[in-house]
Amino acid sequence: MAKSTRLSDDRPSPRDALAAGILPERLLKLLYYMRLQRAVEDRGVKLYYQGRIPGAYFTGWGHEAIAVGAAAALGPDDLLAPMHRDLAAYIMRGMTVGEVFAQFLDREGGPTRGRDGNVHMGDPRRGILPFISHMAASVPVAAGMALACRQRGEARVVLTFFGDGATSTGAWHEGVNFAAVFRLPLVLVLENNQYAYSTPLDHQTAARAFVDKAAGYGIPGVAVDGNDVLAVYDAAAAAVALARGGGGPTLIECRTLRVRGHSEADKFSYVPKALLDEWTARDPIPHFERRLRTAGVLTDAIDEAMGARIAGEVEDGLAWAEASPEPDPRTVADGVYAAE
Amino acid sequence: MAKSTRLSDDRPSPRDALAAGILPERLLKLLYYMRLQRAVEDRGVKLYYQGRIPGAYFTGWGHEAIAVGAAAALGPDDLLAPMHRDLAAYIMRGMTVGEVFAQFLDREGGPTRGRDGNVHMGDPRRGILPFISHMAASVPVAAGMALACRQRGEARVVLTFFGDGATSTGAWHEGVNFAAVFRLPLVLVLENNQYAYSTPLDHQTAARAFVDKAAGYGIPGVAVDGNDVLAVYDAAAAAVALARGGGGPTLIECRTLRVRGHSEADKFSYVPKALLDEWTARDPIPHFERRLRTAGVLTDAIDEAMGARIAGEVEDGLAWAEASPEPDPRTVADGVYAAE
Amino acid sequence: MPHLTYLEAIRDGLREEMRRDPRVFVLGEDIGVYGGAFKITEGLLDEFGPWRVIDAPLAETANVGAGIGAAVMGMRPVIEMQFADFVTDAFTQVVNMAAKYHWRTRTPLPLVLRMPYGGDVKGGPFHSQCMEAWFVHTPGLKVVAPASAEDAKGLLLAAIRDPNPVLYFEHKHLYRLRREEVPAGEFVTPIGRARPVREGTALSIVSYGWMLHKCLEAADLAAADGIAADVLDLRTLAPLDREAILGSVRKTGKALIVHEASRTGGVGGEIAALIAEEAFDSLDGPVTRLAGEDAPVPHNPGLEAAFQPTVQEIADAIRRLAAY
Amino acid sequence: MPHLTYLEAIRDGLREEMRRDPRVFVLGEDIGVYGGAFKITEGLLDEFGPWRVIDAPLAETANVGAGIGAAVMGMRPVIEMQFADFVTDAFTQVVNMAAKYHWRTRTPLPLVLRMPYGGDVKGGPFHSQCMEAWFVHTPGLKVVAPASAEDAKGLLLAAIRDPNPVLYFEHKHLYRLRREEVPAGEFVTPIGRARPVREGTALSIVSYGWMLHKCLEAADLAAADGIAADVLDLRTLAPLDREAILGSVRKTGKALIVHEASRTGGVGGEIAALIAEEAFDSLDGPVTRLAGEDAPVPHNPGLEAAFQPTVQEIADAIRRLAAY
Ligand SMILES: Cc1ncc(C[n+]2csc(CCOP(=O)(O)OP(=O)(O)O)c2C)c(N)n1
Ligand SMILES: Cc1ncc(C[n+]2csc(CCOP(=O)(O)OP(=O)(O)O)c2C)c(N)n1
Ligand SMILES: [Mg+2]
Ligand SMILES: [Mg+2]
Repeated sequence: MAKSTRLSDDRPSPRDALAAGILPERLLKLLYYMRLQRAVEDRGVKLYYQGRIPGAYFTGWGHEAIAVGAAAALGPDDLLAPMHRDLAAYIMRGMTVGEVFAQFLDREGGPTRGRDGNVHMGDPRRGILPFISHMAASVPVAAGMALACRQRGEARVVLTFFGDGATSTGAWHEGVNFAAVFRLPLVLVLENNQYAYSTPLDHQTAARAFVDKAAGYGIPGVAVDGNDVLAVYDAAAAAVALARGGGGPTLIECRTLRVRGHSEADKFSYVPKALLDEWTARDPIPHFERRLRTAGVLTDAIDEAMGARIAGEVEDGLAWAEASPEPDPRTVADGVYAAE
Repeated sequence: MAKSTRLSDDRPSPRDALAAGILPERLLKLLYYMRLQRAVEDRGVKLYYQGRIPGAYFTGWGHEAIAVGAAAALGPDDLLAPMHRDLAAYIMRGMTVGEVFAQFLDREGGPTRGRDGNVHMGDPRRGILPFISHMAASVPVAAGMALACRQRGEARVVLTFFGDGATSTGAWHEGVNFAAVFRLPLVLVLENNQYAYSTPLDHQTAARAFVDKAAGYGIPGVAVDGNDVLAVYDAAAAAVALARGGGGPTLIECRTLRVRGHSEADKFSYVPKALLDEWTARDPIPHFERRLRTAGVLTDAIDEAMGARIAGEVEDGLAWAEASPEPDPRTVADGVYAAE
Repeated sequence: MPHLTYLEAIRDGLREEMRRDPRVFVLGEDIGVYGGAFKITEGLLDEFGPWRVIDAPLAETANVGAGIGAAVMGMRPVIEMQFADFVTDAFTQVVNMAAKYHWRTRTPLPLVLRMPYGGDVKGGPFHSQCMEAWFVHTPGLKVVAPASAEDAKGLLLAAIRDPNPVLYFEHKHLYRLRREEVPAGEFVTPIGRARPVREGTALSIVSYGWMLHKCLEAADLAAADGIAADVLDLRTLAPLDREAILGSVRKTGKALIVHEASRTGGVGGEIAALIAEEAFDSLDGPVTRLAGEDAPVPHNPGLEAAFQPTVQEIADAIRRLAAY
Repeated sequence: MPHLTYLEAIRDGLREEMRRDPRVFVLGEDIGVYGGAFKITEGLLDEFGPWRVIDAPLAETANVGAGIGAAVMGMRPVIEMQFADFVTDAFTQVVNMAAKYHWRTRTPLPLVLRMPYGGDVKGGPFHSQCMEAWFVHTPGLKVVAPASAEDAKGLLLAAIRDPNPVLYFEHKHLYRLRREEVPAGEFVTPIGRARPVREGTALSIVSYGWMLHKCLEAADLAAADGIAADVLDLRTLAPLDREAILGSVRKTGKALIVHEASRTGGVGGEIAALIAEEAFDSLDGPVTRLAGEDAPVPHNPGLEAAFQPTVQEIADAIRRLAAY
């Protein structure tokens, strides 16, 4: 498959964004959530190396622009079916930093109450579908959530994330096709980070680009720079509007690179150094910060205040999680069935 | 989905076919196999209504040009992974008419020896993969057969058939993608008969046409008139040549209509009369006969001789099958494992 | 009371629940315009329209997944497998997504999978399977298998109203077997409760689905020899009605378990193990199983007849065990 | 004899078979360049090249299906599931395409599925499952589950050489547990034969995989109280070694069956049923099962420790049963 093109030319400038009606406060909110995901996951990495996180640990390092740009396009009643690299999207949909850390630490305070680990979480009460490990298994379920909205005549939209590897699964194909056939309000966001664990794109597909799959389902497809939060936002906002208006699903291919290991246990020596350097240099956070400064939206004062606020939220969240109890082993067999 | 376009203009004339090196004998062989499938299935229908065929009965009425045109493009060592509407392909690859009737009658002489029924058959010894009921489950297996050819450096090609409904399954997607990624020698023949049981195309896909799926896998796709045996042959021959040369899979969409019920138990009242009349009028057999007569290839004498030969083969085959014993009930638990 | 076939009782139950509760809808292949491969959903499209009677693509993972997603949103989906055999194409959705959903989230997942299963339809190895044991071994799923028209309706209503994923195994052989009196209107057969069909003290016969009918015929033959069997229709396979099974065996001291599914690893093993552990002191004879062969289901009618336990084989087993 | 871990024994077996037989190849996700999620196939790509060590797409149906197709052509594929849990994405290929293939065609299907299974890796509900019972209930499949490094190699060689589809359940907890003496070069552990690990007359303990090791520890504790248990390592779950199981129980009169998989519908049920039917006259006590909870496998370490039978629980069960 052709290496992701950088698309740098057609990136909307912050001025376009402002013109597009994105106010400074909203631009700063995007930056805030990107930095918050990075800070929470950075703290998580430290906890992991301190041996305090049971099992595997995954980050969305470099994916923040995708998570934030896409989730920012959702309305208050919309729904999310996330995956394992879009932590900010969970938080933007209402999950607290404390709950996230409680999940990492397998505590009762986490959304799965210690039953499942790391980013394998969700919260139906907040409209966040808990994803399971089986890649793309959420896609047909997200289609079903959109079906329910359509059946009840609710103008709600479901947005789901998945990886490049996930597109090879039958679940992905069946879910996308189902949503397309019934023109369901579903937005399909591909986090193309060029690897599935150690597997490069050319072992995942022979297609020129993943967007080329859209026509096979009769839906629109668009490719954007996944390190450009505004490009992702623009594409997602258009797709959400189309879906809400009854126009059916859109496939959005967001191109980035997984700049850390698949999990923290993975030393990812299989990723070419040059590729890694190229994308590390394009880290979506400083990149967006530079643009906001150029546009006069971000100042030193705002920057410091934001950093301080995030640092506080991370420490408070972790403290909350640490105060949350370990699950009681005697409850191991509880909750298998819902009581009538 | 857009109704299949007739493509009548770009049909190669018999003269083209002759020019393309298809000799009269070969053209007549194509006609012979199309008529043989029709005759065998016609006899099967009679047996079915006489209550002599246990279970369901399926025909490939109207599909004969697809089965014959595609299978005719294969070389002696090539391999086949068929489905339930391409009986002629089984016979062209070496299954006898007697074995086919024995399968219909659940006799020991059938390829599954009465274990499975109707067209759920195959014969690995002759390079015919036995398909299972689960639609498209053969596609990844056919990819694996092509993989083995590639691993051993054999210049063999695998050709597989599947329906429009089958393209909605995860198995189809995963199998096609696998073959595309490894550029395996696999030819993918879609029998688009506009229905999956009672389900019309617009409940199966929102794509403009199934060929539009090819680009999503990075493989070539072509649509042909499935009622034109030469059009199917030309497309299949090109795909076989490409695959044999290491060019990987091709998707060939053959457009036709299922002009009978899904099975003989289905009265198919859901198919619009006009559509049915349109395609019944385009029956691939008389259509091809007319063209061969115009080209002076088919004469009354040849026609009669062919009819007589086929009638004889059908009756002899049925007699052979009737002489084949019923399976011994005491063997019900035999053959579950292969002996070491 | 109306006289209905098992098949009509299912349709009746679907229609009544869809009228009663706007959240209930059906989705599957060929179930709308065509009315379903077995015509069970006939008439529903006209009454409820295309968003409550959904003709789905040929894609079991999509169809079950869509049902799960709708259930997540508070709908009450009833997803039809055209044949139970095809659930293997949706296995991840059933055993991983649906089964573990409440345990992970503590929120309900009200989903019903209609599973037309079993033999005697000349369907061969891919249209006749009994795979209930796979799901009985999957925590978080409920599994029911009615043997009568009344329970076909009562268990369907119970399944639709249950906040958990329920696999509803409807036996194809029973669809049109006969007409029975089925109460009109709403009634529920409680999930998890077995039905004592016949009182006896000589031995306990535990069965479900089609085989229950064979067991009753066999019990008649044995009764002619003065052997009075206690016959239990399990009706629910997960969770099992342990008390009913153990109570009967403690009374009779002997147990014969009969099912159509292949013997090895079948539900009968779990039931026998339960008895051998919890009712050991009451046992006066070997815990006996009769079941389908450890082979795929053959297409040839003669072979298939040999595949399943016959009335004669069951009667012989009853006599042997009673005489033990 | 070389000292190898269970994991090294698997790698050793793969390498030797690939050297011996050019038809043998491995296919799976991340098994080539990366050497596999557990590094079992490390080094094989360099030695055998990309057409015999195939880095496959993220697609279990494609990968298992491709293995079946290659086996149809006479190759000897070994397909790795990155975790056994993901086999549910390939379920149709395993239970319908592969399992029924020989029965329908009378031609062999030499296929091995490597299934890294079981708990104690802090993997939670989707990286810890024990689903062997699903496959034991599927006629046409063989199922093996080595507990020792020697059997890990011996059963792998047997599986690769077997003309049938074999599910090879390799327990993740055992991968690096310890080093054992493993014979160098070719040797085969026959499929279908259990291993008597310890002689005793007080009761029979039947187990496999990780739990076998817990049973041996528990048997040591009980031995201190003068209770001599007969311990059987099943090694093969399908086909079961009926003679070994029945022989041991006829000798001891008591049976304790222990596995990690959820209790209800697990392989233990089949074994208990076999004993309760075929060795009934020899039984001096209830056929007892200890197994995992009827719940998904929890991620939290404290919860997971409570999920599986502990050495203490096994020892208590041994004492109770011995005293019965
Ligand atoms: C069905 C399935 N097979 C295998 C795995 C093991 N696995 C976990 S993540 C992963 C790679 C996922 O790649 P991708 O979809 O590109 O997402 P990414 O991690 O790159 O964001 C694999 C193979 C899985 N989770 N599910
Ligand atoms: C996985 C699966 N689901 C459902 C069925 C039931 N079924 C048998 S044939 C069929 C329609 C197949 O349609 P298509 O693929 O277009 O082939 P056609 O019969 O039209 O040639 C269906 C739904 C099946 N065989 N397999
Ligand atoms: Mg990726
Ligand atoms: Mg069709």
